[in-house]
Amino acid sequence: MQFYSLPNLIRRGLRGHRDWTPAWRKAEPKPSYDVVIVGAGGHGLATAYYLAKLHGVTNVAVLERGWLGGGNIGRNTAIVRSNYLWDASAHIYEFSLKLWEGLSQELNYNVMFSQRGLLNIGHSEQEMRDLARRVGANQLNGIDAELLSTHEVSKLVPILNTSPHTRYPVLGGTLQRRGGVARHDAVAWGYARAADALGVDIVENCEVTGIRTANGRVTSLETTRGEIRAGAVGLVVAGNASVLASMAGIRLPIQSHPLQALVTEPLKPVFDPVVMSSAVHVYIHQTDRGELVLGAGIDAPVSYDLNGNFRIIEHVLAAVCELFPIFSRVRMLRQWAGTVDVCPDASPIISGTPIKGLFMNCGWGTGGFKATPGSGWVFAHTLAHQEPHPLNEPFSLDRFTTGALIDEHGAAAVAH
Amino acid sequence: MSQPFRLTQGGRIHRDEPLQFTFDGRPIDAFRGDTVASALLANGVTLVGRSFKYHRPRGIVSAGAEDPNAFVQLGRGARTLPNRLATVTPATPGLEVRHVNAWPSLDFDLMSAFGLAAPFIPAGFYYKTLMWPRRFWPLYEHFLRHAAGLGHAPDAPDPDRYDHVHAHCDVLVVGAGAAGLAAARAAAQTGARVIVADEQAKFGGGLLSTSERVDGLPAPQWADAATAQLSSASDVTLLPNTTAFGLYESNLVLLAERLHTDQPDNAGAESGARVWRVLPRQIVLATGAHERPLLFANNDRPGVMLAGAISTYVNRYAVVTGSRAVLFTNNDSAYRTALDLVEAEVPVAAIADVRVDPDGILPAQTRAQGIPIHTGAVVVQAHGRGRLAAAELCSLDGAPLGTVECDLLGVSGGFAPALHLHAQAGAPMTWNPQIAAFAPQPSHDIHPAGAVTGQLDLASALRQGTAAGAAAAAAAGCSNGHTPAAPQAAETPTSDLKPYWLPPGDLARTKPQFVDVHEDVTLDDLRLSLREGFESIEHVKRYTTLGMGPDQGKLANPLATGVIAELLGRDPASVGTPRHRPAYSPVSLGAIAGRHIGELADPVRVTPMQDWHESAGTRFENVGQWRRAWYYPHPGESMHEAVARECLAVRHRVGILDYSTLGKIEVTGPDAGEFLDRVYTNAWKRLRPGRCRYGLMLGKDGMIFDDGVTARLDHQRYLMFTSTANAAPVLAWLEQWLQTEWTDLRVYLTSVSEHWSNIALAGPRSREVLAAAGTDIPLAREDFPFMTFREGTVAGVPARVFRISFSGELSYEINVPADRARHVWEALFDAGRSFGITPYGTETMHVLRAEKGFIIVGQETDGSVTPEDVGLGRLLSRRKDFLGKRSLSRPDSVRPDRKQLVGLLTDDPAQVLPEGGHVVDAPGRRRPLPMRGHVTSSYFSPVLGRSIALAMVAGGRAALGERLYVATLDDDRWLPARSCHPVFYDPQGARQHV
Amino acid sequence: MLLIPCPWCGPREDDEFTFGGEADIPRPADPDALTDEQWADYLFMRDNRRGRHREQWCHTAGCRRWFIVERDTVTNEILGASTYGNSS
Amino acid sequence: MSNPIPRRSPLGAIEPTQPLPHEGQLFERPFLTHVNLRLDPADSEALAAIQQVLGVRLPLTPNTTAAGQELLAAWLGPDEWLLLTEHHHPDSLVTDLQAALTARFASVVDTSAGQTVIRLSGPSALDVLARGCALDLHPSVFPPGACAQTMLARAQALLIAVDDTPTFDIIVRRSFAPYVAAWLKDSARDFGLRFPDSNAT
Ligand SMILES: Cc1cc2nc3c(=O)[nH]c(=O)nc-3n(C[C@H](O)[C@H](O)[C@H](O)COP(=O)(O)OP(=O)(O)OC[C@H]3O[C@@H](n4cnc5c(N)ncnc54)[C@H](O)[C@@H]3O)c2cc1C
Ligand SMILES: NC(=O)c1ccc[n+]([C@@H]2O[C@H](COP(=O)([O-])OP(=O)(O)OC[C@H]3O[C@@H](n4cnc5c(N)ncnc54)[C@H](O)[C@@H]3O)[C@@H](O)[C@H]2O)c1
Ligand SMILES: Cc1cc2nc3c(=O)[nH]c(=O)nc-3n(C[C@H](O)[C@H](O)[C@H](O)COP(=O)(O)O)c2cc1C
Ligand SMILES: [Zn+2]
Repeated sequence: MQFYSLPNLIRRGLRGHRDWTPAWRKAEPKPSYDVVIVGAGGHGLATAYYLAKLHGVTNVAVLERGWLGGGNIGRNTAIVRSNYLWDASAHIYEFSLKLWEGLSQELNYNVMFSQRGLLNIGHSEQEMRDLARRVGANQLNGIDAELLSTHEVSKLVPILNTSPHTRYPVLGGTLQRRGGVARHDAVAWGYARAADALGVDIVENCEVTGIRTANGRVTSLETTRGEIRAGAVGLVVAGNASVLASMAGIRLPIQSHPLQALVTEPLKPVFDPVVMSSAVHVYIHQTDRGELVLGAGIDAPVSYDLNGNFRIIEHVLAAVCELFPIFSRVRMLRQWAGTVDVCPDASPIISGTPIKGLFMNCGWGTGGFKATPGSGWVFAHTLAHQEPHPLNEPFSLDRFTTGALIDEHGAAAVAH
Repeated sequence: MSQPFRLTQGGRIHRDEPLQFTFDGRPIDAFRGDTVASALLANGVTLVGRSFKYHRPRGIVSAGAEDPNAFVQLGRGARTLPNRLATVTPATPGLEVRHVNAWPSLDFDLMSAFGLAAPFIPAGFYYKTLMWPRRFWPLYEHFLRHAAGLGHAPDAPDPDRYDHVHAHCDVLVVGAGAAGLAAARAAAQTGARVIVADEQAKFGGGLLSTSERVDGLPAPQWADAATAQLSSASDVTLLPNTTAFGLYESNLVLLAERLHTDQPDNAGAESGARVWRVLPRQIVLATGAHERPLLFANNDRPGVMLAGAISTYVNRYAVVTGSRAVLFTNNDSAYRTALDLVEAEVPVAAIADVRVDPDGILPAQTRAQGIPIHTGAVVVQAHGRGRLAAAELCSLDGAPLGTVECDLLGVSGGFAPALHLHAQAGAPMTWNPQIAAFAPQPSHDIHPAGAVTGQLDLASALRQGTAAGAAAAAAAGCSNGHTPAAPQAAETPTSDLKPYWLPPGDLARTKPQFVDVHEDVTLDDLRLSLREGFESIEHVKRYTTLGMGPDQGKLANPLATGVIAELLGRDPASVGTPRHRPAYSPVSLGAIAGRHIGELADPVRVTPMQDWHESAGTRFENVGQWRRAWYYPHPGESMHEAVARECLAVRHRVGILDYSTLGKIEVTGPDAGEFLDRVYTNAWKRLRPGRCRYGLMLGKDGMIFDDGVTARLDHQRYLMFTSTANAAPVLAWLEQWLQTEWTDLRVYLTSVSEHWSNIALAGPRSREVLAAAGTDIPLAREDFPFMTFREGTVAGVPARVFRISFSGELSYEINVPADRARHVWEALFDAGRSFGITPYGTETMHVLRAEKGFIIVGQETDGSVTPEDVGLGRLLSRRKDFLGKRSLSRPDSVRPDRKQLVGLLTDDPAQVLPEGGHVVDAPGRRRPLPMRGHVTSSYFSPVLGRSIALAMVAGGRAALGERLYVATLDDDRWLPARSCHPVFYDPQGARQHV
Repeated sequence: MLLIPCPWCGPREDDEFTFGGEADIPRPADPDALTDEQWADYLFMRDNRRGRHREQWCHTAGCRRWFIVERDTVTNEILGASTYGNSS
Repeated sequence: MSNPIPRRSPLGAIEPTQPLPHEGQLFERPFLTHVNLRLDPADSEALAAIQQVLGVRLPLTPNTTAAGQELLAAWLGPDEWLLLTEHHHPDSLVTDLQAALTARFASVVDTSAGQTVIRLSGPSALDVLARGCALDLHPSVFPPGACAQTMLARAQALLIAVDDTPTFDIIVRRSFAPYVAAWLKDSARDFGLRFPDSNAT
């Protein structure tokens, strides 16, 4: 792997950048692997990386039907935080956040993780109660969290309309200073490059079309580039989780919905922290390029379409103009959607399945970007040991049978 | 004349209406009809901005929405508009125009130092560096952030007004150039409902800037006549200044109309905008084509323009954009520009044509003018610093052909159809080798016509437009039997374009050649991207930021497809383009929000007593869309004091509460009882008419969904109360069961939430007050016992009175028709005066019910709470099935250590626990610290003279009396408490039975 | 934006409707007879199909009727709509 | 039947308001009788009985109304109608209907106090509504006599096309009425519509 550093950049710059090599090989699929990961999104690539790095499993392929990183990792609003309510979630997201804090160095790839703070604002008495409950839980779980008054919110983001006369006034907020954003594409590329360097085959334009089993055990995958045998298979395909699971005859408690986002034209810096309001469905931050990135709510119907319903954008932008009156004259540049895999309890599934050797990592829905490192880490452990790590034990598929759901609707809000 | 580059005649400007605006403070003379760009060019201003990354000087490139450089800031203060394109902004008097991306000034930009570092900061450099030392990243980032961005956001709320309109039509025509106008005419004459939208202030598109003729008239005149004719037709709506920015499924087309753009008193170009949501039956797409730039070194120098734009400035604005021109082309269209320049007396020093043998009519005419034409030749480099000074030519095989002095270099690499809308909708497009670009395929309800199809000549545009308009109308079901004749224009035979993507050999490798001028993406950046394995066009885009600027790569993307194909040695069709997305041109957030802001942000729902509450000085609380009375402070009273006073009034005398927001559903039919049995956990069939019962409703997962009292009005009718927030969800839930599962049950549901207002009269004196207000209902305890209801009149108004209680006191909930509720409220209040009646709000209601240990759905419960958890297991019928029942026997639902509702009493009776505070067995500094549960409700109870709290605590019910601690958000403060039974006041319930 | 074909009112914009999830998941006649797994299957497991999808919609802001729509979840093309037998 | 207690409309009208302020182009029509009727349209005897009482045949075609001398019946759903009248007192209408439907599976519910009617009339009425209503209200599609329940801005409403002025009756729930009225006024302001002070203001 070519080392990325400033001296290297300058040295190669003097030679016209002619001798950089591909960040990852364009691997041809081999007939057989110890572990095959389906889906080269953030979670799949991170899983492959940690398998090779921490568990010495390097005979690994990551199969991607399109171009690497073109799924939700490439279309999310990039918010990273760990202030979840229930213990199980708090632990895995906080574990992930700690990994984020050293990720650029770990991967030798600047993922531009920017801890500029994350502000959740509340608009009703009940919401403030819920926020206080969450901050309390976070603190006892060792996660940094503060409860803010309206005045403190306003000091942090002066352009926010905190007047008591708006339709849904800001009654206060919570702040996680270690929260922030990362450069989403770089995460996929960084993991791909690092995994590739450890010998992982990343196979793009290779769609999995079938899963073969024998005696209750997964044996191989049918793909558009031939059959590939696998000792173990990890399905990490986000919005397409149900589609892949159904190839193995498994039904999941997941529904896929479009989730939309948009960016504005670039502006000179106007505010730093990420601002989220679940009551009025707004989450917004300004990127290093200067655009405002905004997330919207999910479309109600199940759909795999990547456009989304414009009415959702109308609602979100009305709320944005209420909260940030100066943004009314800023313009929307581009709007898109991704297909998110939503679980009934707004928590993921990182689990074995009734089929031996077949594992699932899905259900991250509207908020799995922030979990990318942690999710890959525990899933690698799960695949390597064929049993879950304590961090992902609560996120098993059978919680839907026992009823031990981890209902994060409040903390997950609508998204991110 | 102050406009040295303005021609003395011609153009579509109003010379009799001169005006002045400023650019960076400098006065600019213009005429009405000018754009900011045309006026700047007329005044000889060629430097309009600095590039995004390297801060290189940049000039105007185009005459339309595709410009990558002409971003400016308009106006100031609250009315400022960042990042507007000078090329589409009408010049208006007094307009303040400023550059956006240079410091301290446009001419002297310190940030252009980035340009010097360019060799070391190629595409994606930040991924490879700025990682050490780790803690410096915030500093690096601060610097990056301040270098990035373009314009400035306004500094105060937007004073403008925006709007939405829904529209329906048979045929929507997008683009009012030759093709669009012809299509609109053809569609309109069938009687179809037609809407025509064009981004520009004037209809006509390319017609306004060509010297060609249509039906014998000069093209602009024909455009005017066609527009006038359309505007007089009924059922035709013409929308100039209107961009179609999105095309969605169901053929929803979104248009953004800029309003009042021509009014002089507007400091900005827009004083508002309107978004049209159009649902057309058929769509004619006549959006034209964008000219494609060409690659050569320093191809971003001010003075390098699209050839077609040069013609537009000459013909439409009577502006020459330079004094000596060179043209560089691979097709015939630049020859028309040559002829236009000659007509405008601008010398054309040379034409470099990639083709070896251009044999069309236009090249012949140009040659006849004596203009030197180099065939098989290209421009390899532009010279000059702040502005173009010369063009260096060479032959296709690299042999130098000399350097030609010029201050204007017109380039034309062919035309790429403006198929953005088509592509957004996912309609098919194919690579058309004739034009070396993607062109739309007609789909069943989208009809492309004109230059967007790749047919670039005027006669074809008119023909195709006419055919498309007629076909679209017919497909929409409108036809009058005859197809109109297409307007006529001279056929101009042209010779083929020769695709040209990469400069020959290794020419000019040391100087940047910009593929995306806005994003400063160079040919070398593309090479680097491919070299590093970012080969998919989507990877190239994301790695280099190609096409990600505010122009969305309208010029860059069609060029990049060819360049990448050639670099990879692949077919351009397989390379594709980055996915097209809305918005075609950016749309302000305010316009998309429309009028759903301020007063009209969201309905404010109020009860009939709202005026009364307001005049009583009430503080209100938002509960969903409802505005509810929260508490009624006396002058000088704090919330705490007011609530304490209200609580005691209810406990000792009598209080009155507006509880009108509760949901109310009439459940009617022979199977009503059976239905309730299925949806509630307890039994209903045997409830006697006239009696009430409290019910719990569960989700399928067994978790509490809603609760409330239901009364049996008569044999076949029940009245169900739901919580305020769940009024609509409960009705929808019930209807779903009835309509989709239990279709054999004969039950009708009718919402009467708004018909009946609900006034709660609570407290030991409530019976007396009700009597004093006047009622024909016998009130004696035996006549009207607890948990029954009576119909009669109260204060002369027909009423349903329920003897139910959410406070634990003797209480009546009086339902009266909402149109007389205010009267009844006042009558009760007047009657209550002598009893010390006190209005109370939601806060007091919450305290009173907490003293009684009554839960509030959504406060004690959070979607993970079963009836057993809150101690309501007795309401679970064993004898019948009900929704959610099966879920209650799942392993997790019967876990002994589930969180259960308990009361908490603090050691310090004055200490009110924080709501949301967590309960632990033992305080400590260890993290994570195991939590047993959390406080759901917490108040100071005035009647008990101490604090009380409800909490959900794991295994709490089995260990009542245990010592617990509640965490505060202050690390060192732990509040000791003991758990207790959650009913704090009148545990026997004696008071409500009196 | 979807135009949902209400069998009674005709096509209307989707914001007049409530989406009710996958159709054809009848409530088991005797829930107590089911294993926890079977019950979980009824409660939570969904086909979530890519392609043809039968689903429930309610014309909430209109006639308040629930009905079934068949739709392609990739293209969002509506393939048909039908009513519940006895509900009309 | 006389009622001594004056009624108050959600938009501020107080009984008695004779004559109803029919001037202006945007005004409330308060205190009409609104009755919600549910019955099985296949029950022809019930339909006949209803016709007897009302003097109108219940419209069975979706999104249409049937007007009688004194009463308008609007289709709300396949088994649901709104009866709208200024000539019958709600109590008596409910009583008469219930009597006619004794022993049948039907429901008759007075909703008069729970909703109100806002009338919008004038050449620009379509333009005003188009700003918040997604339906195609062009007379070729939505002629007088048509009705539709739909969204108007952010509220649910029942629209009835009354005549070809055009005139529309907009029926909204009580707590949404101030919002809808404010929204209509704000929409109408660009078209110079007249509204009387006491109503729909
Ligand atoms: C608009 C939007 C905003 C969001 N905002 C946030 C946020 O702010 N913070 C946050 O934490 N999360 C956010 N999320 C959620 C987050 O993006 C996802 O949870 C997370 O990225 C999913 O994991 P992934 O990266 O592995 O998925 P993906 O990137 O979707 O990876 C799955 C991959 O599987 C591939 N695949 C699918 N089927 C097959 C097949 N048959 N064969 C081979 N390969 C296949 C896909 O092509 C895809 O590349 C957002 C999501 C969206 C859509
Ligand atoms: N010189 C050439 O080879 C060449 C190339 C292209 C076009 N033309 C000329 O252009 C004419 C072709 O006519 P045409 O009608 O196809 O194209 P046109 O360029 O005349 O008209 C297109 C119109 O669509 C509008 N438009 C584009 N996108 C829009 C959007 N999203 N929303 C609203 N408006 C939008 C533009 O403002 C423009 O007015 C002929 O005169 C032809 O000779 C010539
Ligand atoms: C955090 C973030 C920032 C983005 N910023 C820009 C931007 O500045 N310009 C742009 O054109 N697109 C931007 N995009 C959107 C992408 O261009 C693209 O639309 C998105 O990744 C979805 O991919 P698709 O449109 O190809 O489906 C951004 C996307 C994300 C997730
Ligand atoms: Zn309907």
